[in-house]
Amino acid sequence: MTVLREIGRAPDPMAMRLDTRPGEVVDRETAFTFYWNGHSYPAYEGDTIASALAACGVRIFSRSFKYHRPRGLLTADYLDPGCIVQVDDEPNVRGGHRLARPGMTVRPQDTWPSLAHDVKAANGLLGRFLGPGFYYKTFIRPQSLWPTYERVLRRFAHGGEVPATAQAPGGRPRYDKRFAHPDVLVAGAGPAGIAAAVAAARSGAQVVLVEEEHSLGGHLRWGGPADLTALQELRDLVGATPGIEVLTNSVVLGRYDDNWVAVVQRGLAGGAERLVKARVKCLVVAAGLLERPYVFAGNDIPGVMLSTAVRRLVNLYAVRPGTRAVVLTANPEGDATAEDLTTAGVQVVHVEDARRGGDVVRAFGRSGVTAVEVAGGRRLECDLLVTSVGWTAPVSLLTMAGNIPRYDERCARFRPDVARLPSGVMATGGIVGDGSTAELVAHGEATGREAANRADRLAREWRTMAPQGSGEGAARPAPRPESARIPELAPQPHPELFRGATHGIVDFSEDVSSKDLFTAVAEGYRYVELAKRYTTATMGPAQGKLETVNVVAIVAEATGRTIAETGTTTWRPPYAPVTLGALAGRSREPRRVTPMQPWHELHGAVPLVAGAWIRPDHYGDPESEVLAVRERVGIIDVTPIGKIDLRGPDVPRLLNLLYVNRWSKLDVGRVRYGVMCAEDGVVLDDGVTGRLDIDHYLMSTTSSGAATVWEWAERWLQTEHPDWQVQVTPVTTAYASVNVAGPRSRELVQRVVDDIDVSSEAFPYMAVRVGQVAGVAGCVLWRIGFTGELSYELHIPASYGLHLWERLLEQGRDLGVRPFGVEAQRILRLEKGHLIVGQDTDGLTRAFSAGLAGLVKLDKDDFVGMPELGWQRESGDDVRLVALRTADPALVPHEGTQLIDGNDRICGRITSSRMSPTLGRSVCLAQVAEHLAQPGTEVAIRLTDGGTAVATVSEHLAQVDLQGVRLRG
Amino acid sequence: MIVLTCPWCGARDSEEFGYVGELGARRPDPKAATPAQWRSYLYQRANIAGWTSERWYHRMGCRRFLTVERDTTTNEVRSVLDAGGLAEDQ
Amino acid sequence: MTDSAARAHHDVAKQPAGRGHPVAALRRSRYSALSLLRHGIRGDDWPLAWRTHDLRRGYQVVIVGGGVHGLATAYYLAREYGITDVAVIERGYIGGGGSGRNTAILRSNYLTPEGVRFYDRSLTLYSALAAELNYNVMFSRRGHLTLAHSDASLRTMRWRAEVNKHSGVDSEVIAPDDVKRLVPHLDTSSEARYPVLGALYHPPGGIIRHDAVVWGYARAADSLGVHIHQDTEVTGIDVSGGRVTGVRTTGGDIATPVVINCTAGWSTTVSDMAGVRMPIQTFPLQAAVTEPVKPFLRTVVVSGTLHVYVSQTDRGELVFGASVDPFASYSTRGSLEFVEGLSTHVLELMPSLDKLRVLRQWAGVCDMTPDFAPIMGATDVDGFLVDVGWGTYGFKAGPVAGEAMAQCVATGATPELISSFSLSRFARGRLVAEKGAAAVGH
Amino acid sequence: MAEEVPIARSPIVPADPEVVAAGWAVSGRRSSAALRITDCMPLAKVAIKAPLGGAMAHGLGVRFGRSARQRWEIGEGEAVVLVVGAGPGEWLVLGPPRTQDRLRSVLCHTAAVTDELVSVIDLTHGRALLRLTGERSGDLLAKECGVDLADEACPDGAALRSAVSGVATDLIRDDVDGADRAPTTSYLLHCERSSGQYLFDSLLDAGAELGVDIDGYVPPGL
Repeated sequence: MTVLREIGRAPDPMAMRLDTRPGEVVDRETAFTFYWNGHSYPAYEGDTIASALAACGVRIFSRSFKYHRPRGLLTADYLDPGCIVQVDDEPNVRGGHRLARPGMTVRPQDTWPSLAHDVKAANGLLGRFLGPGFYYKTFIRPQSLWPTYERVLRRFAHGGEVPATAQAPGGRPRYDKRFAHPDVLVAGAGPAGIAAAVAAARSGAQVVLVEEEHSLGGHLRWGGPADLTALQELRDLVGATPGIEVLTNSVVLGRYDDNWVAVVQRGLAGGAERLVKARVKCLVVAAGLLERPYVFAGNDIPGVMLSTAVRRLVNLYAVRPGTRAVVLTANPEGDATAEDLTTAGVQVVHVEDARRGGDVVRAFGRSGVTAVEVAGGRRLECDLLVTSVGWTAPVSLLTMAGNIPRYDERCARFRPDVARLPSGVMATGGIVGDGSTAELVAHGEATGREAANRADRLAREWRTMAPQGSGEGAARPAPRPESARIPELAPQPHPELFRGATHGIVDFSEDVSSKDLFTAVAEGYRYVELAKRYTTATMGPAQGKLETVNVVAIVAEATGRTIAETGTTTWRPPYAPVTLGALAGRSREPRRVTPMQPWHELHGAVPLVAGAWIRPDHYGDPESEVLAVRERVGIIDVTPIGKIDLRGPDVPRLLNLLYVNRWSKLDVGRVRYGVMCAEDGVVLDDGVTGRLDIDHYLMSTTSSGAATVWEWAERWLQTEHPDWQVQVTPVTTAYASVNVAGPRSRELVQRVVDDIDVSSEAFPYMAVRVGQVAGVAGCVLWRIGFTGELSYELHIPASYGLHLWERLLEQGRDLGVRPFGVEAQRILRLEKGHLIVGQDTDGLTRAFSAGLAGLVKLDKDDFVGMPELGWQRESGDDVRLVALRTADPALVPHEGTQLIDGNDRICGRITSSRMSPTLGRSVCLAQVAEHLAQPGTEVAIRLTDGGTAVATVSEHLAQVDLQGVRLRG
Repeated sequence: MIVLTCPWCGARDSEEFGYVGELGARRPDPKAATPAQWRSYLYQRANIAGWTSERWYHRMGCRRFLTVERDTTTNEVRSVLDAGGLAEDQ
Repeated sequence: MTDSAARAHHDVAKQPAGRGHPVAALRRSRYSALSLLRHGIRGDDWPLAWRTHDLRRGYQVVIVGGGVHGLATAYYLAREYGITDVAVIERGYIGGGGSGRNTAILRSNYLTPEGVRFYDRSLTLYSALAAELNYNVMFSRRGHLTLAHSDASLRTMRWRAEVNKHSGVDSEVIAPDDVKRLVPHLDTSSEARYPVLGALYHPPGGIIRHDAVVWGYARAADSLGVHIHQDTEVTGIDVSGGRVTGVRTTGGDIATPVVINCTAGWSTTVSDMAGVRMPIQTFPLQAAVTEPVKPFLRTVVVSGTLHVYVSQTDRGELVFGASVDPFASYSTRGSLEFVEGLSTHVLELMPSLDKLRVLRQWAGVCDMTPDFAPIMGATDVDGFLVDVGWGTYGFKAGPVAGEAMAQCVATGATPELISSFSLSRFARGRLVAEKGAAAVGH
Repeated sequence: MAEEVPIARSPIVPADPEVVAAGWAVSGRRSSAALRITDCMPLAKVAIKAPLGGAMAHGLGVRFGRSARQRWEIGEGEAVVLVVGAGPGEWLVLGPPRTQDRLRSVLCHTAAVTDELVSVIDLTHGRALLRLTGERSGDLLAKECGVDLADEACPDGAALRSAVSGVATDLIRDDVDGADRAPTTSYLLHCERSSGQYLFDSLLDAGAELGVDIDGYVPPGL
């Protein structure tokens, strides 16, 4: 089809390139080629993809979303909806902004030769039926067909393609982040923005000046000689003023609560992007003005452009946008455009002046404008139609600060309510009002000075609060006096032009027409938000910057309300689309390892990710690790176990408060197992606590609970009992911890301790000793038995952890010592019937449901969760933790499988299950309904394959060493 | 990211802190409390849209529990005090 | 039969019963390919999807909140029980709250039997909704994957799968290879910081066009005689002698014996007007959407560990959601830390998406209850019913909640389906066990 | 069977060449880069908790948010220590390698004469300690820490605790003499031990574009 042929057409090298223009940004000394749609095209350094292609006469860059109409340049900048392309593996690149690079491969995104016929049809017929929400009205019956319809709809999805696999790290752009604390951040480097930055810096402020485009100066860049002179002066000022950090090709993404401002720096070396997170003391928004498209029949035909697009192409890139032009102008910029065209050798066949009632009724043509009908029915042949019908103030950063813009019919645009801005946010430049360059600069300077003052006041406030000031040097010079009032920047009168006499496209990326909006209103979607959602106007990649005001105006027209009554729509961050990569930055996931990790890695440990901790799950054969412990001796690295140092006379009160059991009488040298519950009686954590000295205790917690329990203790002490004499210090990783378990563990420990008698008499079960181990003083040993075996937990100053580990293996070689991992430990404790908080308990499991009845001391004065546990004991109906014995000893039901009662109702679940190498049969823990918890009760397990198996509730949770002989041996 | 002006550390990003919750009713006497009283203490919340007193914890900083006055409709913070009444000059 | 429900029943029973006939009522504006063609050719306008009315001085039932819950309740009251003297009071525009801000994911793979039963009913209603309402809500059953990155979460997945299967809901735990087959862009390598150990696969899950659900219910309810009042805010609820007597709004006062609180985010404020206290805290829930790209992601992908869920719309955009904000707030301004965390986690899962751009972020407000389950049915004030506390899962339940609340009002009895969601459960210490899932295996 | 005190190991694997200094396995690498990072693990680290405004607090003479070098009598001989006001009622004393036992006993004696509740805990092996030196160290930290470290806000001697790369870290501004004896910006970073390697790697990665280089440890390093 013609359109595709045109896109595929071989380049006509720089046919539309003009002779050197005074303000051009292209470097004619540096030429190169790149690829567009499979063909090689020339470009100059400084060209955007769009300008380089336009210079070669390319007029069509994409196809529209719904009707697949050909689309050309509209704004020739980042916002251009007609020039969104695929660059290499990057989708949705803005061709009007992205600089052309040697060898880059650029492809159109939405031209589907394979769909040529659909496309043709869509262009010709379908349009009338694809009205707003047409999909809500059809594909309803038969429902069975909807998935098929849906697949067709999905093929219409607009946009580029993402690769299935990430680039090799080398080729992958590097993403980075940094924090910044500028006094003043200026968003937008037009004349007012530059003036504000310079004035603020001269007042002593640290300033960041952010410009979305590749160079400073805003609209001055494509202006006349006077503008270019002013531009040079302003740029020199920036260069000459210390304290200004300039970020170009960077955009302020959003202003969040408390002036938390996000800026993304694009196009750094190697395509890198950096997110700057700035706590800005005063934000100055100088976003300028955006030119607004005009709505009329044919307003999306290639060759219909905004005046700013034409001036960019002609003056910045020296590109002739057409040969015969008609200009619709309502303001001086439009007039200037006509002059620019003439100087560029474009024949301006007619200038239609909207200030004198001129108008454009419709444009003719398909793949390009061929003629225009103006007011009065005159038809003019042309290949370029320029519109200059008004401006939109990009107020989104201000609305993010809670400001509500007001419609001002005098200048036909929404303006920020500057009087109501928070003190940390100011605005200057076109977004506020109109004026000569001198007036804009004056307004910017005054704003910049005031911004510096406000920043200074906040800085003083914060400095006085921060404790780390040295007292001396930190003092700043005395506060500056209030700056002179900021001059008025009055908006110039401008005719209200939104839609002409005919219907045309309102949202170019979504293919939404003014007719669609009228229809939506007629169907009852009368609120702008509803009309937007129903038609999807403003939902596309242009984020509504070009079309929102036209949408509001047209909904107003359709509902017979005024624009002010109709109101505007919410602006949401980000201000510009931003890559997931830039938002993610360098991947940064905290990772914790024990002192023995190097050994584990060397010896084939299979890693287990447990929160931030990386631990050995096993060393290849967990079952034999289990047997080694049961029959000989094993060692496990349990460093992650939480350890908290508690000191002070009131420690027992704290323990009595946090634990459900009693702590008043714990002798020095003894340890005790304890369980903590929350105020709702739900089990929170467990562990042993030992008394090392009169007022000195060491508490242990679960690995995952270490931080929680520390905060829990601090919380009760700080907020409920600030009078208690207790000091809490977390010492989890001050010690490397090794559990030595198994019948021969005493022998092994004996060989490494230097000054501790480990005989059963001197060091009984549930005792703690402090002494020297493997040449290292200050070690803590306690004799406990999570595994159910005789075992000692050795805590050694962490820098010697690896040394101890290696000593144990070497000293225990003849004893058959073996390292074991978390998996073996899980099996061992399960054989012994010891629960794991968070696995055998859940978010509703209270102490009496976890087999802890014997522990709970309801006669204490108080402890956390006491009342709920009291009531739980009375109310009989709850769940209980039991050990289950499957009829088939070989059956290991999955953890999480459900227990079923006689009425096929769920009555419990398996919480832990493993094949026991020790018993040669499966062992399970389960939560069952209380009435089924009696030993000997038979329960049915609903297996994952749907089958059922029978199991019996055991007498004890433990299946190994019921009397605990091994423990106490 | 809002700013909490910690009485100990100065102005810091809220990311450094842990939010504990609104300051509800005081803890009833565990020996005397009826189930209704206790569960109201456990579960009922004023959930005010506006100025609220709440508990925060400066996890990455001074590790003190703090009493914060915040407007839940704007996230504006009015005051931040040490929950235990601790102060440098005591 | 509870007092307030009985009261409500007594008052509505006076109504001539007899089921409404939406199909007949809708004939004048029936949607179909044919009518689309007809309108296309004639180029004439479609009739109003719903009308605007003057506020009456009295209604039999006043529903506060014009979201999917409120509108569905109104629709089923009219459709199932012929109760049409109903007003839906909406502060802004319909669907402007949680209904228009959620990520439109549907699933029924919950943890507790009561949860599964409840959401499964909702899914059933959703799948027939387009025909029922004669409005294509574009329910797309594409399957729902919940990834497990640790043995603990794998255990929870198994737990959920088994409870689901027992309730006849299609869920199973699948292996990393099968996950990779379903989502080729996913990094299932063992080098991943959060390796994929498996996933809970729930084929019936999917996504839907949330606005369409709201508009479809509004249009159908309107055609049955329900009044929808937008731009009208409830300012007070009159209670005397422990009974609801009326509602005050910015549009005028209404006398009514029955008020149903169907709001989200602001439900405490509305309940406070009736003097009913709630165990609720309001948290923002944020979401974001990317620029459209060609379809590459069919299923809905969720990672609990990484607090992220992802789906791709038919338009090609990726829609991202996460868990609620770290602190309570009524503010619906998005935060930067949200999109940062989100992006980090999305790229942990699908590293090749790094050049995809976030287009828009937004936030809604959610009513979080202590046990991650809703609060439905009667309260201590006669005639004041609640359908609140929907946390982050309210949209999924819209149809079934509407059906159940309508039954509550019309029959005066609390349906068994929602009996475990009563407000009184907190005073009784009988919380719903969905909390179990949230608290196990992190 | 008592034995020799073994070699102590830092949580951070020493960059080649590995040498032994003051009983520690450390990196013998030498760098003259403008921005350097050093693992200072061998330094003695003693944590103190004592009542605010009490005698012990007064004796230490450093308030929260500041640090100061002091010359202490410890058993036989003197030592230059860095006393850090690490938190409210919380101090950290950094001393030369192998002084932790003497520092602890000195502090315990002082505590004994006050009748206050004082915790003195040797955390020499329980924490990781890094030093980042160079004019651009602030720029590097600005990538990983959200606190304003400008000279005005965080002058030499300042001490604060915040998140660095997401890890709770004590940051101490402790400038050192540069080549020409002019003070060079330097920070000590002190965090929980098991996150040490991660923090070290994270700073290396963040500093790559600033040319950060590993410099080995040379006693006393304080």
